[in-house]
Amino acid sequence: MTIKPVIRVQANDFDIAREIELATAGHPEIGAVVTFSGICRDDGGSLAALELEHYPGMAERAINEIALQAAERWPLQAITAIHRYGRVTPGENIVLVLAASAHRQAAFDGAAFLMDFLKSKAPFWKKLIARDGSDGGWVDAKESDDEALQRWSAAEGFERS
Amino acid sequence: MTIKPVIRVQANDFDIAREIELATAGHPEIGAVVTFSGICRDDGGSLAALELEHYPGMAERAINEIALQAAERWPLQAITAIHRYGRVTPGENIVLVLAASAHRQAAFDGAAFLMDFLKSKAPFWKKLIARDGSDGGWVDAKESDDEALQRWSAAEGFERS
Amino acid sequence: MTIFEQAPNTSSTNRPVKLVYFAWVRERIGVPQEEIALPSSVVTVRDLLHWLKERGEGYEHALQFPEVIRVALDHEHAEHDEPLGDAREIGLFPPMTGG
Amino acid sequence: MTIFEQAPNTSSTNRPVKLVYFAWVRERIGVPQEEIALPSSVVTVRDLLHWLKERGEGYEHALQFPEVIRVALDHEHAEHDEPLGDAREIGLFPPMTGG
Repeated sequence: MTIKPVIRVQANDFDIAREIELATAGHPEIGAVVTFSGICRDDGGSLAALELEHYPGMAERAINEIALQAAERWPLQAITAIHRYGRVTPGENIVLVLAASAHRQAAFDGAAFLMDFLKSKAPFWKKLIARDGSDGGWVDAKESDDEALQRWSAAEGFERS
Repeated sequence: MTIKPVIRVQANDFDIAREIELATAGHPEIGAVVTFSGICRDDGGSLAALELEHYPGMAERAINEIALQAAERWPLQAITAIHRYGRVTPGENIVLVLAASAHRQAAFDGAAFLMDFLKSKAPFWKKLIARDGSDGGWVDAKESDDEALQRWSAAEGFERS
Repeated sequence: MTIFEQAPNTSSTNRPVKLVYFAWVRERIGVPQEEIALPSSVVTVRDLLHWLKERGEGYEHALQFPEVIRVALDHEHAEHDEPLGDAREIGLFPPMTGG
Repeated sequence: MTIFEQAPNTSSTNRPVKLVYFAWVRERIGVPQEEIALPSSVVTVRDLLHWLKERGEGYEHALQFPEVIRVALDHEHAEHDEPLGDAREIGLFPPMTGG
């Protein structure tokens, strides 16, 4: 199946309900939609905002490649990935990933795969802006995020309909 | 942590964006929200509708128990599960499951666990209504749905933050 | 609907229970629920299924393969070898197909 | 900003490339991007990182641990032992922290 992933890198917020509507419209074979939204945490009240930097051009391309890999691996009818850039305050959305399929497991796996790869393979960086306005430094990459990728190259796990 | 799952069994449709808003409001520690929506497929055009029957009282109770189990197993800040009953036509929502956590893996696992248990442990049944108005019979339980539950009692898999 | 008078083997009865049926179990038995006085010989879930099966054609059709029937005692899933205990509402239904 | 004239070891140069920097690599080097003519001795990604590191204090600070720097050739991730080939735009950045 050829699907055309919807990939957007934007400063503005997104509307999850609208993205689900767009992704499922005209696909009466879709029975399962999984969305992941990543939200800016407040780090116990110490964080004023995140400043999200990205590599324009490469970011869209990298996410699109990840989405196409997901579409090859699972029978997905729709994939959407939206990542914001610029300043994001606690409680605001950072990222949306959506995977739709006839069956639930493909939708869950597709969305989890997309997020794992997006976390450490798409060119985005987060800087912390502290409550007092000071630069809180760049967020360090987590080893656990790299480890998260490894399960997708190991045995497939749960391939059920 | 004590969380109070939001469980609803209702005839009407639900609004995913609104449910995410309700689930995350007042929880600045939430960084990840996973939603699963189950949608009525059209079975290649042959299906006019599903008639969803449930066991009132027991349905809510069974889903609530599953949600509390999920909350014990993963660090979740919010859980929502809404299941519709009555007539649902292709393209319409049947079920919503939402799990929110500080970290993505707990949110993904919590939502997948809820769906797996809801599928074969919550007292709902689906009858097919064919295009010509005739009774298409009751949907058979799938063995794969029972198998899906087994992974949750096996070794835990991917417990990362 | 109360059908105390129709129940066979009622020589020594327990308190009445409410039986509720769903999906094709309901369709085949022909009523969504009924009050029934169980004989004291009916102790476990399995006893109940086999005893009910003898009550007529609809029951026979619904409970032809009793092992596939799921049972809830006062809204809690119960295995077939569990005693009915003092359950007041007993639900009988096919394997669930929600979600 | 074009800084052909500042580049050391330019005795035999290749075509100029555009270098783009992100996050703390950008902050430490002090410019978001620059055009640079690479000497022909710079063949692989690793060669580039070590050569750049010698260009001044900012570069030294940014590329102190070259092994952690991620590199993209014309928007594609590249390993450190890969040749630069005919890449026109080379991105240098820390490990990514999106999502």
